[in-house]
Amino acid sequence: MLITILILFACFIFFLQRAKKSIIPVRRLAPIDAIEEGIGRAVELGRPVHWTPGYGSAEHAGGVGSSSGLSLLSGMTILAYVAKICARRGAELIATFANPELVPLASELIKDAYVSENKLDEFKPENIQFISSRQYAFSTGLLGLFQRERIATNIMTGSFGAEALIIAEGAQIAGAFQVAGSDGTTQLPVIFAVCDYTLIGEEFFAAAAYLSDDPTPRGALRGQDLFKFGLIVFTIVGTIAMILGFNIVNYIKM
Amino acid sequence: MEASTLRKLIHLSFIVALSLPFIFPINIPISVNKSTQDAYNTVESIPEGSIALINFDFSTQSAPEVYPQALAFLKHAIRRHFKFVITTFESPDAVLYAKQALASVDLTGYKYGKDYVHLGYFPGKETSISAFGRDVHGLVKTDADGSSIVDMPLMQQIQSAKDISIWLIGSYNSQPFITQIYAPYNAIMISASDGSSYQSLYTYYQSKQLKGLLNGARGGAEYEGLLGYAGQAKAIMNVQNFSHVFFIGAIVIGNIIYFRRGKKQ
Amino acid sequence: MNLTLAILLEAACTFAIWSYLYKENPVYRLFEYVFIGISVGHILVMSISSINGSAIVPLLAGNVLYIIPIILGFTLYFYFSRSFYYLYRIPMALLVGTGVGLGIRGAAHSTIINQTIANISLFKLGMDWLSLLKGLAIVVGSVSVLYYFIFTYYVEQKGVIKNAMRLPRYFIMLTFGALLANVVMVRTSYLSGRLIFLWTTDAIYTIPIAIAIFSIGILYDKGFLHIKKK
Amino acid sequence: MSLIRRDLPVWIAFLVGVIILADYVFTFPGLQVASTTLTNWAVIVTAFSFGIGALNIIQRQSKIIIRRDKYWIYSVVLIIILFGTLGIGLVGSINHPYYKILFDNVMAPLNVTMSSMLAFFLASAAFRVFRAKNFESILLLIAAVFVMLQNAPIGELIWPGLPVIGDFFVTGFAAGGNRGIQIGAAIASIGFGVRILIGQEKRWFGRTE
Repeated sequence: MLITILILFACFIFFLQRAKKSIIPVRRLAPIDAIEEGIGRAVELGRPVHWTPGYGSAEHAGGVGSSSGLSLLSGMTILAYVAKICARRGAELIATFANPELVPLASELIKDAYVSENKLDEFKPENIQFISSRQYAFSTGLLGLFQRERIATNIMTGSFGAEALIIAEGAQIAGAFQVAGSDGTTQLPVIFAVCDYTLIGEEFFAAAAYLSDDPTPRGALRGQDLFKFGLIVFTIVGTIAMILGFNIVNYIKM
Repeated sequence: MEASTLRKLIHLSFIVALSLPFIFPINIPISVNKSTQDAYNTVESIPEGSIALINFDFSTQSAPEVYPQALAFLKHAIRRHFKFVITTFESPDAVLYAKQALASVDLTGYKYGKDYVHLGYFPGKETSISAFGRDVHGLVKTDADGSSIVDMPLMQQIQSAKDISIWLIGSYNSQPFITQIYAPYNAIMISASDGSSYQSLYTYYQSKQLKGLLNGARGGAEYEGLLGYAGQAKAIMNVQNFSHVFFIGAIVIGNIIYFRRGKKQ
Repeated sequence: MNLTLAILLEAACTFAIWSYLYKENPVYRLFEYVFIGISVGHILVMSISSINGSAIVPLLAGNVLYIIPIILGFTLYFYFSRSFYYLYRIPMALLVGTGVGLGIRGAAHSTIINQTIANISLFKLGMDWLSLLKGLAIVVGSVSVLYYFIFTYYVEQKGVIKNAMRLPRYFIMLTFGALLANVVMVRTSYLSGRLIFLWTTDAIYTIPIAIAIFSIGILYDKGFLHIKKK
Repeated sequence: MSLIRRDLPVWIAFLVGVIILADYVFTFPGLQVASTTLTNWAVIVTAFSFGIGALNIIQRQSKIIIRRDKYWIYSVVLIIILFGTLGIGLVGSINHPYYKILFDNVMAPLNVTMSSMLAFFLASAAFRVFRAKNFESILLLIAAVFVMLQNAPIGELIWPGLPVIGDFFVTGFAAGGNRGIQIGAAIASIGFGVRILIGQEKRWFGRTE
């Protein structure tokens, strides 16, 4: 247990240091490139872009301070990117929330993006909307909003529950282009089925490093990859050993 | 056809298709799963007149799936002439359902306080389950309607988890009961589940921590069948049949349309 | 509450939401705003009572430590201040720290370690061929999907590597197909709850009324019922 | 100034995160108390944050009402209902009969109906998605059809072997793919979490200054 975490940490720290010296190449992530395409589409149509981090179990003492926190925060890093592109290309961005503690963060992030593009006058604080923390009230609100605002692009990155299908299909009905990302395997199939581009599982977290201007986060990716190689080798060796009758699980469980 | 018209047509035919089983009831036989049969046999093996605990725990959303299972447990307990207490630990919504269930069953020969008690909801989830197991009267002072339980003859017999012969967990997630009640007291426990919790609970059934397990609405329908009546779970299974046939049909038609369009282009 | 009235109200809620399937309309909009209004009001009531129960009551009982989360909670509202906005980062930091801690805990234990051990414990000497096949499907699936998520090696995908990247995608497709089909069952049971309410209680009498109202609405929408104003 | 603005939050997040992690790795009673206290505090602070959400709604809707935007009348309804619910809930209690009507007879049915919309949306999505466009979507389709035939009792009636095949898809292929995705996501989320803790990922700060 402890050993696993230590190995993982060692991988990270080692490669974070390495990454400062040399730039590590990263595989292209098509969904991230699609975000810019989607925003461009919204500009052409003159209709807004919608972004949401999902409901993040807001009802049940969830949110940032719970175990869904990591996915919500990772979704926020994608919001920072979306806001930057929207500000640059002049698209209207609507962000909706079920977790109220994200509202201040998001408005700061979005405002910052507009400031850095020197377009503060185009920033609309009323487009940062807390809808409701109740899962289905949140989705009801979004369904209405999609039709009324006639959104052109829907980007959903964060922690989703059953409402993912309502949001995604609702946006589909409104005729939106969709990019989504999440780590929960319960909702991924649904998102994948409905959306045009999906960041699956690990890609969703990798996007945060991918989008960063700073090269060091890529070191973390390299560290993760090394750990995964180790895990793959361990699984294959373990499987063969178990089939041959060496019960190595007993040794690990100690 | 335009995409939005097609979608509206799908939605309309979907609701019509799913309403059919209510208009023309069709009974498709369901084979009984081993885990359901085990649950039934476990209840049958407990001597008549023993004390049972029936836990009602589900939100309004999961109610269509879990409520029929909890109701079937209640009916079985009455058939076996168990004395029983009803509890709720997770979701306060379930208290109303428990009242509804008590109102719908035949309680002749049962006297409130002596043969059955509805304790209602206690906040605190897993911690209160553990506290309930250690000392019932330390946690619970009143029943669901607020009357004191001290003078109730049945409650005088129940001091801790050891006094309960069988636990019928009508909840979508009985895992806290397994850690807090099964492990320390080695209690006899059977459980309901919903479609998403069945897989994870099945491991507990395999390791015999749960003596029986119902698989969502299907398990409920099987249990209803064993008890000899067709209730809500059966109705849901009929709807399920129609819905799955509809989905497969929609997939087939979708593909036909796709290929015909493909040929034209 | 009167039973008939309750059933009428419940049926109205049901049909109002379903009307969205045709189009976003004033009735849906009304219920949408009502739903949001009640839910937010309810959340406020619940959070005030939870703050009262889990912080103020222990504080008044003499547990002085509980003053800290209360102060931190109020600090959140500095976000509205122009010059001291950054103070809200302090309670936020508490939330972020807890979230990260809990998240890493969950990920490390219940996922990485348990799942890997579960993978190899599928096998034992002299198992039957069906479970061997199933076990191999699981192991090959999880290993190849893990391999798919390698980002910083083999950045250029050509030849053998490009072909090797297909296998994990096939597994992801099989997974998603199976999981989607499982979702059908759960979602249908939500809907069947509604249908049982409509068809087996007194709400059955509202069905023709609802159909009539829907038809009028659709006719109106298509422009058949417009009275010419001139 | 930058101490409070930038460094203090990072240090707090680091300390809190490390305490909660350490409690998990080492069994030490003091740590356990500290970590439980911190998680409880997080719940309390989260409860405070709902006020921010409500203020956000009230601010936005009152702007709409003042400007007489399109649909402003609905905003009036929302504000009245919100304050009505809040008022009854605080002045009376959540057991007040009016509160019960709002909750049991309006909100609960709306909630359940909204969840039933999932079935409709799934139907129209299935119609679009499950098309045999290429080899990958054929796999998606095959897996889905077999699992559906396993889940519905009617599948068993057609051929008793169908559930066995369906089960192989769920507990074999899908379990494997699912595990791969989960392990991958877990590793990456730890990486992301560590970067937050050591202060390398600061986008959760909001503003950059």
